[in-house]
Amino acid sequence: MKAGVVVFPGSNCDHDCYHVLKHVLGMDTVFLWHKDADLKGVDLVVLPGGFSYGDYLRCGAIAKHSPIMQEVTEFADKGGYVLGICNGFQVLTESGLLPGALLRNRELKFICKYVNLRVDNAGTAFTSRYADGEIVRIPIAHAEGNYFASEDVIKELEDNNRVVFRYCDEYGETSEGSNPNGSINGIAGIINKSGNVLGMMPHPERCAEEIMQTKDGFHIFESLRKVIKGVL
Amino acid sequence: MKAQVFVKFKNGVLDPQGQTILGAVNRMGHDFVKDVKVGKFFEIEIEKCENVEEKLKEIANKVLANPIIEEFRIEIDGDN
Amino acid sequence: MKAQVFVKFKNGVLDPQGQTILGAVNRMGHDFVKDVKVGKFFEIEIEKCENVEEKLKEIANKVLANPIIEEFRIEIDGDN
Amino acid sequence: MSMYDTFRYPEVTAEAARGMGLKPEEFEHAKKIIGRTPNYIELGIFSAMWSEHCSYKSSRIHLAKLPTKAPWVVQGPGENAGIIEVDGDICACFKVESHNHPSYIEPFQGAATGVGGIMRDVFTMGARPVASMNSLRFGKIDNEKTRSIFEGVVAGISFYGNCFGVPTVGGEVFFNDCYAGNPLVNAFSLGLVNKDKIFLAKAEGEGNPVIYVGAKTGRDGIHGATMASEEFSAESESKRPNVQIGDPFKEKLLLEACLELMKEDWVVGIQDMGAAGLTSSSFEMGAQSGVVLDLDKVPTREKGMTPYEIMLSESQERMLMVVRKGSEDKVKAIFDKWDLDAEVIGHVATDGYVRLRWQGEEVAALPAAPLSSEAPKYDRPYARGEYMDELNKPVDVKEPDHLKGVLLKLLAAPNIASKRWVYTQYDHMVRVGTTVLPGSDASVIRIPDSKKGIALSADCNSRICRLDPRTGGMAAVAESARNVAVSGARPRAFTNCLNFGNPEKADIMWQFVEAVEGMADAGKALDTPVVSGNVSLYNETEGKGIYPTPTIVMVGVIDDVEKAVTSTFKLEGSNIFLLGENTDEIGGSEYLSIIHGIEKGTPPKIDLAKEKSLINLLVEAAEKSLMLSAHDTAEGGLAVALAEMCFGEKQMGVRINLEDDMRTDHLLFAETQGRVIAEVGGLNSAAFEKLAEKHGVKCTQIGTVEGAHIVIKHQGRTVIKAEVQEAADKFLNTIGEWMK
Ligand SMILES: Nc1ncnc2c1ncn2[C@@H]1O[C@H](COP(=O)(O)OP(=O)(O)O)[C@@H](O)[C@H]1O
Ligand SMILES: [Mg+2]
Repeated sequence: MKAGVVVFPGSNCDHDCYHVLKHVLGMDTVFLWHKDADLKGVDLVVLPGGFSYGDYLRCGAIAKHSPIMQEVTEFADKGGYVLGICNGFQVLTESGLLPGALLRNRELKFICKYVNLRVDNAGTAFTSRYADGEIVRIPIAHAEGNYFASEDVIKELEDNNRVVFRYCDEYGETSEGSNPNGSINGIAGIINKSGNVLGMMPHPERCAEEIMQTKDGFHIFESLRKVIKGVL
Repeated sequence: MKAQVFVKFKNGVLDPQGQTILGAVNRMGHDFVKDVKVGKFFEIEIEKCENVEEKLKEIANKVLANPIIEEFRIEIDGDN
Repeated sequence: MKAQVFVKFKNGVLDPQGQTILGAVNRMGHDFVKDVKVGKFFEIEIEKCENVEEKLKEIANKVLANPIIEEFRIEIDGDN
Repeated sequence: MSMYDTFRYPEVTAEAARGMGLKPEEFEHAKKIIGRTPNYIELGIFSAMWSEHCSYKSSRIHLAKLPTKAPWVVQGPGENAGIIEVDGDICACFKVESHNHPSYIEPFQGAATGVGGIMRDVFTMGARPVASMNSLRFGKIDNEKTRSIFEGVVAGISFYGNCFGVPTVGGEVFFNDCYAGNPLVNAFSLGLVNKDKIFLAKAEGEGNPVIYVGAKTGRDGIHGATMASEEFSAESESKRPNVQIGDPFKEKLLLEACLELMKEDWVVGIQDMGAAGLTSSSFEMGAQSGVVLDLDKVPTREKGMTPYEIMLSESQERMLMVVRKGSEDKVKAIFDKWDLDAEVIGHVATDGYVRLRWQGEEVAALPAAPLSSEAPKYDRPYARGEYMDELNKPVDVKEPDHLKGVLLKLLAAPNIASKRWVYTQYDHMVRVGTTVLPGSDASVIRIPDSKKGIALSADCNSRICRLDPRTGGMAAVAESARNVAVSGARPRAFTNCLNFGNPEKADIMWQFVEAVEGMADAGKALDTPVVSGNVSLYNETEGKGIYPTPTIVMVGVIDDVEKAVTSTFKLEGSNIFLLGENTDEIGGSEYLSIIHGIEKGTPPKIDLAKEKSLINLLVEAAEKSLMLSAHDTAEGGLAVALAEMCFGEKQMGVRINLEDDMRTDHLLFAETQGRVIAEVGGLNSAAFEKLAEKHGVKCTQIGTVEGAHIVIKHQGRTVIKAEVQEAADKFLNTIGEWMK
């Protein structure tokens, strides 16, 4: 099995994702250059965090037009696993692989800190190593993570259990106070209909090792490794 | 030749920046201001060519605005 | 009553956003676009009162624009 | 008409020279060096190169007193940044630099471009930046203008650093009225580089091309270096020069492209364009062999720019490099991959001259080396201000009855309160290297492919510096070293940013000399040389100078990064030890300032030998994993330090018994140097005490971690009992509340 991390100009969590996939999980991992229309035969594509094109227009707006994204879209349509983290999530919504959009944080400021997340769907390929309702601590680092979608889209997401992560307090309750950015229903991560494309604002790669404040992000990568191994 | 594209949030999309500015302006004592909405505009310099409007629409739709949350308006300067 | 304030960089001030968008649009094959400058605009809803223009100027100078690097233009809708 | 004449420059006279900041005798000296009157372009170059900012003319002879050598120092002061060894061939490259004046004019962009500038200094040397810090000084937070500057500066740093993708792992913020008209923004960057991959600014090999890369040149910040060398006046605020706009995205591309290029062996020398732009970079590079530049080939952003403007522009995100002849196309291909333009704008010469041409015709020519080596150098008169006697008079205040209230007030004092409102706006975790996050005494980052880590702390208490600049200079070094050691790392070297007022005033110059000498003594005693730094003078607005502010950023190395120690309590029931001694030295404290409104007295003395023993003890105790947590006492003294330790992820209480024979308020709030509070588990306590004894450090058990209150008894009497939750709220939220 093989993982690929896309590098857009301005990506800055690309090396972090590469490090975790390759050195922590021991996966065969490659970088995928945005100008190349070539996925190098990977089984998992990670769209990393950062500021593609400086986020100068809208986050992810320019990146979606790169040659690699054509390939990623085809790959996703065929059922390939795609994980978008932070800016990667924004690229996924901009490209239409996931619904909705990410607006500026309610307080208009960049926020970098650990938050509590509730795993609301542990039945996905990305979350099988968690339990439903489990509370995990994973950091966020964004200025535009305020998830927005029209009412019917939100309803569809909720009805079909497609909200995978939600901001919550230490007891697992969602509330105004535990919602760092104003996202509708405290949404922190969602999955597509067919369950192979996940976008999330928090950064699991920042807490996937013993030395970090938590190791709670590790299980996303571990879940994926299990699933992909099973496929092959 | 010049064109301008104006992009703003659709109705119903929350605009926290506008609300923050409204608050600041009111606190300055300007009660006559009742609402503020924030948008972006792009001043574009273009070479004269065919279907300028079509092409700009495409650029606006695909790049400058996100149709899920934003709407846009194009103005093309008549001169030149 | 409505007003609009348009804010953009003064001439000669670097506009990294505009340059980045220009590059992207060109790389997408739209060579007819020669330059892009990015600005903000504010749609302001106001109650009719005296010296509206004066007051808006003050607001633009203090809140909406950074006069050191930006310039602005005010449009007040005649209607209502 | 010659090409030069087409630009219609004004005539060069002593008057014109003065207008650009050159003194009459400096202008005469310039004429002597080149044997004729410089033309207008050349005059601009002299003025920039000989500005205080670029030439260090008032500070050079004193900076020479600082220790700069140690076996682990690879590159001392003089290059873009200093370099020390951290693990075998892996080196750390770092520097701090001021961006005070630009940040006052336009806080957001000024701070942003300050961050960009210091990062370029680091990656110019071949190092990948891995951590940033900043040291900020503002007026009082209850002032609206101050808050807007503070807000803008933090947003600017956040904008640039976050986008660029380097974690901002720590820093300091200090509020005092003296900075109201002259805030300080000092930015620090640290990068990692392999010893055999270090690049320097040099142009060698006749005919090797000089390549310009990065952003186009505009009319930004022309004469910024000269501006940084003048006092502020109402006039300069209205004369606002073109503000530079930061483009972190372009700089990120520049970084990746440069590092990719540096893997090859085509680069001969490389230099970023910082203060005085193309002028200082070309003269630095050309110092040995000289260079010829075709200025009309420099990519410009605006029409009609002339050689003078091109040479003096301070547009950001630009680099100059000399590469091997024949590698031009390969170099361009790498920049092209990153969507950057690279332009050949000249070549290396042999005659030691920098020659500037326009459409092939020479328009200026100056000998490169003499402009630096013969730059003015002043031994300015210095004398202790007469007002010092009054300032240092012993302070006598009435002891308040309600010490809990004092503690809570101090915890909410902006200089003491948590700076999390600041650092949550910075991405401090990107690069997955930050293992001790901001909020502790030092931040710690791990080093890829190594077991080791780097600990960093930025410090300066300018109130102490004002009352006693020599002690203040020492204290800045000692405190930053202590912060690093408390985290378990051995302090190795530091970089400094010397922010002072107008050096032409004897009392200010005295502050400078005293502070530098104090810093030098501390550096020698603690075995921590200075490897890089920056001087920012003329920090005055309308004649009112700032407090002397010699900021230090200390860099330490911890052998096993997993053994780093943080500053908040971990375990109910563990023992609390005080290392060092309490003394009755209340002068210059935050307590006097906040509670009594007095900034006077004699600040606590420093015993450098004891500081050294304390550091040795802390490093060894961490190595042996004896401490659960540790925190030094600083602003607010013992009581504040103890309270801060209660405010961890999980809040914990503490019970303390103090027996010292002195006034309770002095005991609790004096900022006596050389003290650390350590939390040690019961099983390790005997070993810890023994280790302290071995190092000759006084070690007293003063209490235990216990309950949900901060309880402090003095000679049997309970003097403070505060709920941890209540105290934590004050500490954590005050700044955020102000900034709402
Ligand atoms: N400007 C800043 N940027 C980032 N972190 C900061 C800043 N100012 C303070 N901090 C962080 O807040 C914590 C407390 O700072 P400070 O009170 O200066 O500590 P100390 O007294 O130990 O030197 C440190 O971890 C520091 O890194
Ligand atoms: Mg400390």
